[in-house]
Amino acid sequence: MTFNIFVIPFFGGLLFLLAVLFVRFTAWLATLDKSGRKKLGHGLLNGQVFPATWEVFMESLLHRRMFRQNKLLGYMHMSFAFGWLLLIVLGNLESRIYSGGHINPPYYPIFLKFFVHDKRTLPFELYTLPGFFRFIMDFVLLFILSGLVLALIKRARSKWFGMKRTTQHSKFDKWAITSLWFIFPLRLLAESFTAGVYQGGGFLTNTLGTFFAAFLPVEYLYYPAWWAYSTALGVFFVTLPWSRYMHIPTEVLLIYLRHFGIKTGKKPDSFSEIEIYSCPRCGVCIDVCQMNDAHRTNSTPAYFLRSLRYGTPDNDQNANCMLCGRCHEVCPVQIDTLAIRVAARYDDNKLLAPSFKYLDRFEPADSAADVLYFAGCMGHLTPAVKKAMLKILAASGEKFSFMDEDGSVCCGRPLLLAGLHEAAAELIQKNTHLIINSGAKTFVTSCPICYKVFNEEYKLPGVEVLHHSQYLLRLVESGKIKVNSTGITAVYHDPCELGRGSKIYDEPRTLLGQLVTLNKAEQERENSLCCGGSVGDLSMNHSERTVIRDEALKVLLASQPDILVTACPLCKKTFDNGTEAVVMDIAEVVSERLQPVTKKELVTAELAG
Amino acid sequence: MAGTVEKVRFGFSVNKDRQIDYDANLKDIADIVLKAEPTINLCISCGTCASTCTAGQFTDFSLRKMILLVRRGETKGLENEISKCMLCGKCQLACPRGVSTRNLILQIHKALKTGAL
Amino acid sequence: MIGGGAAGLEASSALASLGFRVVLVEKEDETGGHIKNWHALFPNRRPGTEVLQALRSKLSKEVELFSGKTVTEIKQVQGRFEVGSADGWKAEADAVLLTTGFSLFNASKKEEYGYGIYDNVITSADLESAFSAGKITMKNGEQPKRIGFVHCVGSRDEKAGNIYCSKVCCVTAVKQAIEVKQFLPECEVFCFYMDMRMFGRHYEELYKEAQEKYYIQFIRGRLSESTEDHTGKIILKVEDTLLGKPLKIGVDMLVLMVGMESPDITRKLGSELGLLNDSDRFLVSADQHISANVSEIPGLFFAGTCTGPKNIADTLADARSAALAIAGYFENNSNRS
Amino acid sequence: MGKLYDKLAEDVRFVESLKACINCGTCTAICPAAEFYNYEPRVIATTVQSQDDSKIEELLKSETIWYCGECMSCKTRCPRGNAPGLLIIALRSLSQDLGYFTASEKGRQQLAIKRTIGEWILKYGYCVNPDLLNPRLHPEQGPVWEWERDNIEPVMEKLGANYHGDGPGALRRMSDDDLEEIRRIFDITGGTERFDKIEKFSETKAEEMHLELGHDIDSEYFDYVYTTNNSKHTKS
Amino acid sequence: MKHEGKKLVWQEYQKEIADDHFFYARSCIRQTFFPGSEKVFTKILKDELGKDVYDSEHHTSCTGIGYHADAVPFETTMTVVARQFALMTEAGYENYAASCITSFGLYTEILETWHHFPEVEAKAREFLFKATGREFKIPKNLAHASDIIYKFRHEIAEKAKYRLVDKNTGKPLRVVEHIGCHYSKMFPHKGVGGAEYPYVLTGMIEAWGGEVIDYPERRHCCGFGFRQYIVQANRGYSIACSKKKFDSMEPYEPDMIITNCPGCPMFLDRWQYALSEMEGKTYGKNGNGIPVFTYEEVAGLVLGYDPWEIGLQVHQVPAEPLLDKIGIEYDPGSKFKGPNGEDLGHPEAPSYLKFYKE
Repeated sequence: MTFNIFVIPFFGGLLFLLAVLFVRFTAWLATLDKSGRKKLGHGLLNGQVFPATWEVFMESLLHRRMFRQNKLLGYMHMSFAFGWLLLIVLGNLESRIYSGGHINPPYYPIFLKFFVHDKRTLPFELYTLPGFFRFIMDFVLLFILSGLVLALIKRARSKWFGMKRTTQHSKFDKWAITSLWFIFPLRLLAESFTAGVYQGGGFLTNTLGTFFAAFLPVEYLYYPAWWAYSTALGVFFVTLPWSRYMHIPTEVLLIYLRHFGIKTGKKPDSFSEIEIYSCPRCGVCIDVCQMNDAHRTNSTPAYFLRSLRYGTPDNDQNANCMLCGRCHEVCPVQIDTLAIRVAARYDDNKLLAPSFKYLDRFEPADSAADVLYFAGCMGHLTPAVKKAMLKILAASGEKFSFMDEDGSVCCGRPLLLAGLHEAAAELIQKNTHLIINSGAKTFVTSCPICYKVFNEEYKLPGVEVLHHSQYLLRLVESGKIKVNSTGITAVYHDPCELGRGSKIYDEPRTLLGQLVTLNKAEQERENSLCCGGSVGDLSMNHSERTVIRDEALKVLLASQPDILVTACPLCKKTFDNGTEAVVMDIAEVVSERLQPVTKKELVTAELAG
Repeated sequence: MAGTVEKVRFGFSVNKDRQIDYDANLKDIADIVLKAEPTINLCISCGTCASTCTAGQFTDFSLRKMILLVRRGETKGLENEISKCMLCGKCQLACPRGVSTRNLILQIHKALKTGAL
Repeated sequence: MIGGGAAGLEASSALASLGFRVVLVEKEDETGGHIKNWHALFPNRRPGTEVLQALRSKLSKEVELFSGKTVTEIKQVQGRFEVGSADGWKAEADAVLLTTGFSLFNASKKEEYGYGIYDNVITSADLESAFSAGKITMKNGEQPKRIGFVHCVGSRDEKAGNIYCSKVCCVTAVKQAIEVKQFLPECEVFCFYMDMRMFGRHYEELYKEAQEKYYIQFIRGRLSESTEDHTGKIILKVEDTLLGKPLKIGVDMLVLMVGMESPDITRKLGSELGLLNDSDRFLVSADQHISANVSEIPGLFFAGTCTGPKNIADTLADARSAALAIAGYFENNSNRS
Repeated sequence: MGKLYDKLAEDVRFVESLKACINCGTCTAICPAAEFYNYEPRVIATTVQSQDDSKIEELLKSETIWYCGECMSCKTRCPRGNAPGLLIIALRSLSQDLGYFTASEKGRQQLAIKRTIGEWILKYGYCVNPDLLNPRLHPEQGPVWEWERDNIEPVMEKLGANYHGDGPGALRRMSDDDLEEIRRIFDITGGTERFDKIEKFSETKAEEMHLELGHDIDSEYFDYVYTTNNSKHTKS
Repeated sequence: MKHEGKKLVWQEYQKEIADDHFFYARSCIRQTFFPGSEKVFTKILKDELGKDVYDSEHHTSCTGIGYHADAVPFETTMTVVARQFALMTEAGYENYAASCITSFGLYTEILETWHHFPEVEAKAREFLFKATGREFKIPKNLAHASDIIYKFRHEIAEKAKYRLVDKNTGKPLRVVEHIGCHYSKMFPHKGVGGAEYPYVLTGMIEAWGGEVIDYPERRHCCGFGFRQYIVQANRGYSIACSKKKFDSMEPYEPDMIITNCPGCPMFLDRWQYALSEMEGKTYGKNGNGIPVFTYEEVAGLVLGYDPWEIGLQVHQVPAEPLLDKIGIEYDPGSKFKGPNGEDLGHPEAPSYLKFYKE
């Protein structure tokens, strides 16, 4: 026999789920914007599929990133995802032994032990094929159940998993997770009871079967158990699309699209929606988010995404994020919440129309310089940085000019971060015009915020955009300037926009290495903390920012360095107000250690360069 | 408009009054902004924002005045003014009273756009 | 001691504790001076009576108190002082401490503000009594929906004859503005100031609290004139100097922050003793830095606001330093003889 | 301290009008001109107080100093006993002495004032006279005034004026001796010099603007200064 | 409003006003627009009160308008004023009575200046002597004509035929008093009642039965502003000032406006006409304006003089409604007639403002 009424909850649920997924996915793909659709077609053809598939295996099943973050969590998720897959695949193979190879209905392998009572082999006959399967199926089930135990512990004692906070569940989540938890224990019971009646099953189910049979009327219990098992599966499938577990299928789609180079656009779009649905709300982002320091947990990525997912957008959640990118670093799904956050702000602010017509009148004196120095707004707010750079540039003998000597035109990034793209475009156009007209080949800025936007959003053919930390290193390496080292110790703070934002971690350290003794900070590079000054945040008030700043300072000054070095005027200014310790920009350190360059050295430098 | 008729006949028309008539002015914009960004209350009109302002280097844009005009209900022509802000955030760092100036500007701008409705 | 206000009380108890015989004369029936009429004190809004009790309780039996005696004459007879009041009371002393304090500026002198002419124009002192009485109402018995506070009334004003700053009015205005808001949360409050002179500890914080917690609005501009419209509203004309525009605003009640003046009695006694008083009419110390409590006349000393506006803490400190000065004076005399 | 400031300081009215302004705005608050022109007496005081000659020169050439109506309401109120109104008089005198007044639209009007009020004093002994207030220049005077002018003699007789008559009384004809005395006073005290300066500097301006200056109130330039009003002076 | 409070202020500002023997100086604007008022002034003083008023044929304008329009230098004005004083001295008078507020303010300012800067006075004397060979004594008493009428307000009240009262209701008329800015704003102690609550007109109004209105813009200038009216391009300022006052007084439904300054009555009268033409707005009831008078005109009315003899017909805002309200007898027909009853036609009617003839 290959059918029994109890499979209907499972089978119905499965069909329902597949239908929903089909509708959703096609809707998403259909609403991709033009460039998105192009990339999709392109990606499908030129072999992007394979690396994507590999990532799906590594991430969706094995949860590699999750492992990196947290072994226990990784194992837990892997046991569920990978274990379940094995169960399905192996179950299929096993079923073929008995069905003589012809195609079975999809529920058949799932409930195999109900339909097939194998008496030909005894338990533990591992050398026979059926025996092997009996063993391995039980083993996989055990593997999953071990994950389940962890999951239950995590619910009760998330601290044991090194997690301070986990996300609250929505009502769909509650249904889904409860049914999920029941699925495998019920399968265990069903199979054990059955084994208890028919002496089938492997080392686990068989043993348990005989054990139960000793004191339970298993011949009456096993059938209801299968019903329960099927129902649990059914409930899980039906609730899944509205629960966080929708991330399981969506993440697969996400990984493929990401591999095809599709990104969240300037406005909320179907890709950002796919990302939103891919969030498992595992909560790793909550702990790393510094909003917790400011007691603004509701703005942390998981909750922000959840609001978007359930269509309860909250202006403050959109505005209240420093866009420091720490969440992106740890996200197992690699969701780009920054882009989503900015896109959400576009909606909030799309009515606003800043306009900078008045800049038309502004034309700088043309300069025949090779290097164009741009202090930026924040640079102007920290004259020490500006002065240091000008001193160094003068010493280097480079032909340079100070682009924003009498007033910056803002780089446009602050507007971008507020979702005001059209307005930003006006500034970008103006600055582009100024830079191209200057005829310079190298553009150096002191501000990472500027650097990022000049680097990514500006089209400056023939002009190399550098942050001063990169540029200064070059000057030293090319011998155009000479610095000497001193014994003083320093800690380097990675500015968000320079580090995580632009992946510049090493140049500043190499440069500082020649000037000071660098201490490591407990959290640095990808994990470095935001100073709290961020222009990305539009909501936090001064005192909240102060708390974040002070927490960051604690970490940075733990080793009591002689100086705290950063490469961002905004970080410098922010930290300066919060500590007695000496806070310096990398440029200041260089200019302090500047040594006169002899003619000879200069000539060799010329030859070298 | 009447003014031109008068001009033809008398050679002048009645000058408009510059005096702020606080009781007559609507405070709808102010009310919206006060709720959206309460730190506006902390302003002591010291002018630090205006003196450090990036847009202020090219125009006579002044957040200090902006705040006062909003509070007095003198919002005519203000939208045009506020749209000069580049949102660079220097003012926020400079402000001695910790006013969240960037959000304040966004909120004023928004209120001026939608406040009327 | 001539004057039983904060300074008189504090100096008396201090000198008594140093073992001197002290005679304290107060013109009113009870001691305490202006604090008596002050509902609450800045910056922490504690009741004035609290401080007053503390000061009175320090008075020991060594201090002979004569209240209800207005000193009208004082003269020197061979190094001693003879003090007498209108009702014939007399006393002799080896040293005299003037603690005659201050009098409040008569607001009706600022005619254009309409005190005593327009209903609902009151002074800061009137408001304090209103607080004590526990009700702030307009002439018609209704509660005001908008109140304006005018700083520098009779201070920093040559027309009113006082060029000096009375020092405490700014912080008093802020304190009273907050109290009004606590009393009538629905009431709008505006302060019209020239400069916010928050000189003391926790004063600036109070100012910030007024803005942050109580939404009190501060408009920089000196009131030019107030008038009454046909509805009885007070119409104020000021310049919003930070906007450079004239501003007209109606309020239901106008509070004038009256400043401190040197009282007539001080000037009368001063002239009898041939003391010079300054262009601001307050008494002149021998040296305003080094010996602020010492007069040109040996044995005559000053304490408190008779030498210029002070807040309570400064007044009390000044009184104690006067006590020391007097003790030192007797010390030297006994050494000489 | 600059030259212009020193010049101002020579004027007795300046001495009376400005003693260390504290920028309280009492003057602007009740200044009619501050209501109906883009004007703040307070700012005039601070500008002069800065003693910065370049700023003062700017002021002397500006429209601003010509907005005041000299009602002197400011004098009543200033807590420092200053009088921006008097300060304005001093500034206007200097602006005319130096010929800066023609740099501003409002300043240029001085010619119209000189050619009306100014000259009438010398012609009639009074600043105003019905013969001169013709409805062309004064449409706002209305129909009654027109009727009065048409019947000036009987009306004036009925109202007891000694119109164009000898001896005392309203609107009498001044004797030549009296007018001569007034003229001499003008010559000696600088009144005539002021008039000549106004004419001289206006002439230069008129040429620059290609307008004929003429000698009376029927010239292009007179008409221009008398009627021109760019909208920039007031709240738009 | 507490009347007592005002009384206290008034006591502060009592000024010395001569009792007799006045040297009378006419006003440029008043003799042009309100010659009747100057006539009434001398008539009341001479005929009603039997005072001695000297009306010199040689005196001139004080040049005040020229001075405040900045076309005439201070030195010139001072010397012309010195000449007026000289004429007074030569005529053997010591009490100077100015018909004009601008003059009164200017005389006061000059005397103050001379007091603080004697060298300036010396200079003026020197100039005067050079120019005219005349010398002068400083007046013993300087008064504005309204001060003098104020001083004798009760005498006038005694002789009065009418009172400022609604003859039907018996209620006092609601009167707006407008004081010329230069009367006491510069030197509060030189004006009766000071600068903030001048009593000079209030005193008359109260004495003659009226009730004074204190409205928010009471102290506001009428808007003459010298150059602001003289030059056509500036008149928008002038009319705006008057408008501000009308808008402020309107809710009080005033029956009349009384002024003590030459320009004010003319402007407050003419601007009501201009505003009605420009905006169709009239400030009185049913198309009427608020009639504006000089204090002499009002004195004349209560004394029962013929309205057309004292010059009410040359006001653009008709007085008839008020005359009827008080119950003054007058002949509507002779309003626009000549001195001997000859027909002089009549002015055209304005577009909005009510017009009375016959």
